Formats: sequence, structure tokens, C-alpha cells
Amino acid sequence: MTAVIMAAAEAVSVVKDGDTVLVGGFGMAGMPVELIDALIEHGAGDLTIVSNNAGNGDTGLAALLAAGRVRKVVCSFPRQSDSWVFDGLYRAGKIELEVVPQGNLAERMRAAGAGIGAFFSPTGVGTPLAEGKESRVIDGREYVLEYPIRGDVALIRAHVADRMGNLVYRKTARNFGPVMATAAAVTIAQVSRIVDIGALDPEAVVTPAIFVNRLVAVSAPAASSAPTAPAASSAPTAPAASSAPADRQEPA
Amino acid sequence: MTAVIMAAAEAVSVVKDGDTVLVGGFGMAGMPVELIDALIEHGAGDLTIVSNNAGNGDTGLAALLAAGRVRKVVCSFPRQSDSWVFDGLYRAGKIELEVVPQGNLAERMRAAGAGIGAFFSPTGVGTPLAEGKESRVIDGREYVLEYPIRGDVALIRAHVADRMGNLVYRKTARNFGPVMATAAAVTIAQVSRIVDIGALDPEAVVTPAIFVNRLVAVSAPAASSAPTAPAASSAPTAPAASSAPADRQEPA
Amino acid sequence: MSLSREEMAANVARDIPDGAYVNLGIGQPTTVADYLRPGSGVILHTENGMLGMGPPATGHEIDPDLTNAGKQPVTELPGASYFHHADSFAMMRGGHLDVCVMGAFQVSVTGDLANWSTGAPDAIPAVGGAMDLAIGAKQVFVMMTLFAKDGRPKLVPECTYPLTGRGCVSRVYTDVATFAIGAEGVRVVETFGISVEELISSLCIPLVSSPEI
Amino acid sequence: MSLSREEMAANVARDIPDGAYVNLGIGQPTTVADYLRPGSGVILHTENGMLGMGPPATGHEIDPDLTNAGKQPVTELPGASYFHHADSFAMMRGGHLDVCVMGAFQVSVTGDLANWSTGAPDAIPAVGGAMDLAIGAKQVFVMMTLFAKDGRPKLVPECTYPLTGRGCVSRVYTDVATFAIGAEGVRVVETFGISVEELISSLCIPLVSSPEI
Repeated sequence: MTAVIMAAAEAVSVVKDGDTVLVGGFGMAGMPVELIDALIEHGAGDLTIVSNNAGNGDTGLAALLAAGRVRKVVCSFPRQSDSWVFDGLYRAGKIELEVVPQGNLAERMRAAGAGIGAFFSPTGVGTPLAEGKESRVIDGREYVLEYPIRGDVALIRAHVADRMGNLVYRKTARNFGPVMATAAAVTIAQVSRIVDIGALDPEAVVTPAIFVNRLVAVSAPAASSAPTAPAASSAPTAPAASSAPADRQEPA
Repeated sequence: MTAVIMAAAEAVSVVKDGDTVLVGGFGMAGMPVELIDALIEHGAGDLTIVSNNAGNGDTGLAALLAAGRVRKVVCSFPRQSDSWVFDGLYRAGKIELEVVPQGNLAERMRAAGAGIGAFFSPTGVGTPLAEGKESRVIDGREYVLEYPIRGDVALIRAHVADRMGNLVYRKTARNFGPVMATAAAVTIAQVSRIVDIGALDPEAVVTPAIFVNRLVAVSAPAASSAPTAPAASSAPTAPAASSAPADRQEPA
Repeated sequence: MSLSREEMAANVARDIPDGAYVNLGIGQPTTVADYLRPGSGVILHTENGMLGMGPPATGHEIDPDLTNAGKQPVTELPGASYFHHADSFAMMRGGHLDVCVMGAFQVSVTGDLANWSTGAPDAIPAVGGAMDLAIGAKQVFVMMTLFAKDGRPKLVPECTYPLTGRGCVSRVYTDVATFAIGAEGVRVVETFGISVEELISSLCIPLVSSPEI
Repeated sequence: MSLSREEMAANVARDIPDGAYVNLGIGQPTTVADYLRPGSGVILHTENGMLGMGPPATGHEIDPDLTNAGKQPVTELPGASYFHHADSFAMMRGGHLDVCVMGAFQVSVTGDLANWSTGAPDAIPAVGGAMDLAIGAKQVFVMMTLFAKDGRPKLVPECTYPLTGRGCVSRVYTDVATFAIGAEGVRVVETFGISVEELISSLCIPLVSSPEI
């Protein structure tokens, strides 16, 4: 079935207690803030959240965590300068954490979407994140066996959709969206604009409609002040962090 | 290094006797005919060719086979209505054949390009093409372990390149090109047109320049009478087969 | 009266849900597109990298860069998208297609499919995307005559030809009957010019009948 | 005189070949971009899905949809391309990047890298893309002070901190010396305000010197 256009509240009502929810975004770029707000309102709990980070500031994913709805976070980088909500829950023993190298995180979801049962990954060999995992030497190189990560629901943010559900993204806000869309039983995409069928260039569609079940138009997404025209590259009008701190522990 | 623009003869001179060469195309769509012609002229032999088909008619891949340069073909579908060159060589015992299900063929090259050591594939389980291969039940479903296919060289055809080597394709001529570009040590792309850096939409680039080593401009590729403007969809001017026969054995 | 190929294609088309994402195999299954209800919203996938495939191209529409899996020129519908082969087969293998329709040499009572090789020693093996489609689509519909030219049934206790996929076929559309294959075995959904009793006596397999027959 | 961070970054930049595809890690390594020769043709990759990343964005250029791996606003250069996360990491893991530059807590004489965790029991583990970069790039350059704040060397016989990747580091750029790690062990390429003898006595590892030193 092609995508169905609906309001955020209706769209996220498919999420059930105990579900695994894939949440797009790299920091706030590509984060479906309005869908997460609707999910908080919806009330489903005991969730496992798969996302690159574990929330920034007090909005989006951080707000979902603060509302006590999340049992476990699977991510590559929970600890950031503004991840105080997660940090507090984690230190209080109120949330589980599975840290996955970012490439394994992306590839494990890709595997779920592509029907791959498991794959031998080059990443993490000889590190604590490979402990207890099956490994194998292939052609002289050691690999670790990694399994798919599937979602019951994916919440992603794209830029423009057509009414069928074909999606294009905008710059680095693309990040995990296209992969997560393939890996969940139900994919809900928040977009800035929905255009008529035929308005997107078939050569430039990034996520084909087959991967998108529900579309939610959010004309002024909180996570982005991006212009709404697909080809526009002019400056956004809303203010943005002018000197975001580095989010990794700096070892040097 | 960004891609270097050169003539076909110079571009393919990198191919050595005994190399594995990935050749793009699905039938003639996306087949880099001029690069193959140059490879025949170049003279390298004892080649292993990885391609979806094993040549059509008497040009392109079929001509390379007819010239006696190919030791082995790895493909999903050698037998077609117009694959007489391959058929003759095969029946005469003059060429080796490894038949790979088309999805495994694509995914094995993708694995090579993505650094995956091996993967458990759902395809082929319980069939003769899985015989002798390792299998495993994961989450109640059986899979077969498949290994990467790497190329020494990939010969592909795209539509437009910029001078860095970023590529866009045209319609279903895209097929194996983007995957093969990632899976070979040296990727040579034949394109209809080379444009200035900045002329391609960064959101619509299909093969980033990092995967392309050599660019060959062929203004009127023999395999296609496609218009050269990227967005054009007007009618081609050259004649084409109006009723191509089905290329699969029809079991019904 | 047994059905013509066109009538079989119409039967398959009737069972494809509105809005489904569908892959039609090369040869006979391709003709199913002709019988889809206008406005059904069915979206066709072709393995060579496209969703939203339109009817065959004719005359000035013919474009060598736009073909179907049978390498025949086709057209593009509004809302189409193009993608590369690994993405196309990930779509298939990852279970995203609702229905695929294929021909067959044999289908077994447990839904095993044999449609790529007769195992003849002099045949050149060729499989294409059949094995990926067989295991990937949510539902695999087979379209075939029920009996081979030599009269032997093609719906069999166990396939004797090399398999394409195991336990993957859910419906079999033939010229004399339509069958559903599920946990309960093979069920006769409809017959054409033949009674269920005649079917049972001509096939060497256990059959259950739908109540309405 | 030992080098400033800026001088270390300049040293790294000097060794990046023209036209290379390069990933600069978060923090100090990001500053290497400032020292690339204009016209070097070096193309920057950022793990969050872009090749052809430009300098930091300022003022009206700032776009929340265009950031680097450190989530700082950046710009786009002509010839850029965007791709999704699986493609971006396939690019890294598949060995397509020529060079990556990262910081480190420790590097071992065999090129093991430890840069994601001190193993402190109260630390919240977080790895990001470091492990993928470490094993994926053709060359891994490390940029760090040679001694920790407590004076202990960070170039060590064996890493005591949890590993990021095994045997992956090929060059170590520090404030007092630059090292190359290869089959022959650790070679001192250049020293800054310190003699090779002093280096040897302050590090507990075997060192070979380049002839030119």
C-alpha cells in the first residue's frame, strides 16, 4: 500500500508498549521531533529506542526519555555535551544501554531491511564491543558476526514526500532515515512538504514509497529551519547553534 | 584521487591478464560497449568476467567472449535468446560458468565494496546453487553463507559525470553500475557527458566520485540512443528492438 | 472449459490487492498487468531497478535505457523511482514486495517451487532473479498449466526438478483450477471445466476443497 | 620547543596526499582542514553522509540540516554528494577513504588504537564511528600529545585502555615527535625540541630512527 497521509497523533498510535522504535537523526539533524512529541502524548512505554544518539537537550528523544517511556537505548554515542537527560537516567540505573559502533548500527539495520540473516563485520574486532560475539578469519582478516536490528516502527524525518510516499531528504539530515525506513514493520515519515505524484524526479528519489507507510506533514519542523523547496540552498531564517560543542570525548 | 578523464584505450590499459573484471549492464542497458571494445583491442586475456548476463548478440561482452579472452563467467543469467556466442563456447567446454542468483550477485559485490567479510543470504536455500555452502538457521529461518565478489577493474556505463567523477545514471541503465563501482580496485566509467564540478545536484549523485577512478566520455554510446540531457525524457532517435523476446526459459 | 492464458492472468490479477507492490515474472506473468483493474493502485517493481513501471513502450516511447526484467522496452509512470541492483534485490529479499507472480515447472504440496531448471544435463543453467523473488515476496503466486505437455501433473507431492525456493508458493493459478497452499495443505479454491473429484483422481496429492465449491 | 596543536595539525596536513579522500575526526583532528594547501584537491568525508564538506558555516550560512560529525554547522563545496548512513559507513569500512585522522588516549607499538574509553567504571560508554574509521581507512593518522597530563607516555608497548582497533595506526603526530608505525616497528620520523636519545629514554618502547634525523 502506498503511504497514507495522517496527523502525527494518529500516525504514532500504531506504537505499542514494549515496541522497538527506530528514531532517525544525527543529533537534531533529521530528528523527527514532532513525531516524538506525538509519541509522548500517545503514551506507549517500555520502549526500546534505536537511534544514533540518546537525546540532546530537553526536546525530541530527550523528552521521550525524560517521560520515562524508554526501557533501553541502542545507540553509538549516548554521551554528549547536552545529553543530561540520558546521563541522569543511566547513572540512576533507570535505563539500559547497548553501545553499537555507528557503522554496525547502520549496517545491522540495513541487514534487517535487506533480508540478511547476519554478517561478518570488520568493525570492533579485538575490542570490548566484540566480546562474547562469534568471530571468524576470512581471507586472513578477522571479522565479528553481527545480527540485524529490526524495528516495529521507524520514526524518521525527510524533506519532501510525494503522495505515494517517495521521499527526498535534505543535506546531512538524510543520515539514518533511508536505512531505518527499510528496517521497520511500519515507517512513519515526518516531512516538510507533501507534493503531488509525479513532482519528484524518479532519478533522485532516495527512499522509494514501498518503504513508507505513513506520512505526516509538519510545515515548520522544530528540529530544522530548513527552507521547504527541495532544491533551495538559501539560508534558513531561524537561529541555530553557532558553536555546537564537540560531542565526543576528546582524547588528545 | 578524483577521477581522471582519458580515452577508452588508455583507461582499460590497466586490465592485466588473469584479472577479474566487473562489467555493468542488464542486457545492453548500462553495458559499457565502448570500454569493452577498447578492452578487446587492448588484448588482456584469461579474464574472469562478472556480469549479470553472458553477452547479447555479437557486440559488447559477446565480442569479448568471441575473441577468446575470457576464462570464466560469473553471472545470474547466461542463457538468452541472443547469447549464441556464450552458448557455443560453453557447449564446446571453452569457458567456465558460475551461476549466481541475481540478488546474491549484487549483494556479494556490495559486500566487497562495504568491507563485509561474508553474509548469510536467504536466497538459494535448499537449491542446487547452495550445495556445499555453509548454512545456518537464524531466528528460525535458514540462510546460506555467501562471500564477497571483488573486481580488479570495473567497467560501467553511467549517464553524466562531473569532472571529479560523481555519476548519475539514466533509468534502468543504472542497474549494476553503482554496486560494481564500489567493488573494484579500479573503476572505469563510460559516460555520455562530462560536466563541470558543481553542475550535478549533490542530493541526486548516485555514485560519489570516491568510487570512480577513470572517466571516458563517449558521446554516442552504441548501447544506447538515450538523449544526453540528464533530465530529458524525450524520445530517442535510433531504432531499438520493438519486441525483444523474453530471455528466460518459460516454464509455463 | 479450461482457461486460456488470458483468463489465468485475469484470475491472478483479481487476487492482487489494491495498492500492492508487485513483481511480475518474465513471460506469461508479465501479462497479468493487462488485467489489473484501472485505479487499482498496484505498483509494479522490476528487478532491474524500478518501482512504478508502466506498460510496454511502443513507437517513439521506446528507450533502450528503460526496460523490464525481460529486457523489453517499458514506460515509466508518475511516482516512479529508480535504484541500483543491490537496493532492488534488498527490496525483494527483505520482504517488502506484497506479491510476485512466476511461472513454474513444478510446485509441491508444501509450496516448494521449481522453475529455473529441468536438470537436463545439456542445459545451460541460468537462474536470474527467480530464487530471490521466491524467498522474498510476502506472497508468491504461480501461474502455470496444471499438466505438462506429456500429461504429467505439475502440482506434485515433491518436486523432482531442481528447486528455486522451499515452501514459498501460496497460490497456484492453473488452466483447470486455482489452489491455495497453506498450513492445512493444498486447498482447491476454484475449478474450471473440471470437478473436484476429477481433479483428485488426476493429481497424486491430497486436496481439500473450499466450502463454496 | 614542542609543537602547538596548530603546528601538529599543520604536520598532519602536510602528509595528506593531494586529491586524497579524508575523514577528520571530531575535536583536534577537525583543525587539520585549516592547514590543507589551497588547491590540494583533498576531499573531506563526514560520517553523517557527505563527501565534499567545506569549512565551518558562519552567520547566514548556518543550516541545521548541514553539520559535520561533531554536529557543528558546516558548508558544502562544489562537487559534493550526500548519502545515507549505511552508504557512508560502507565507504569507510570498505576501505575507500585514503586517510583518517583521529585523536587517541594510547597507541601501541603495533598500531593498536585506544581512543574511545578510559575504561573508568563510572564512564558512560560511547564509541560513535571511531571503530569503523579505525579499521576502514587505508591510513590512520593519530594526532595527540605524546604524554598524558600525568606525564605517562601515550605511545606504549601495549594499550591498557579498551581498544578501538587493532594494528590500524600508521602515523602518530605528537607535540614532540612524529612516528611511523610499520612492519619494522616504530620509526621516529621527526623530532621537535627533543633528541632521539631523550625520546628513547622517556618512552618504554623500541624505536628506530629515520636516516635523516
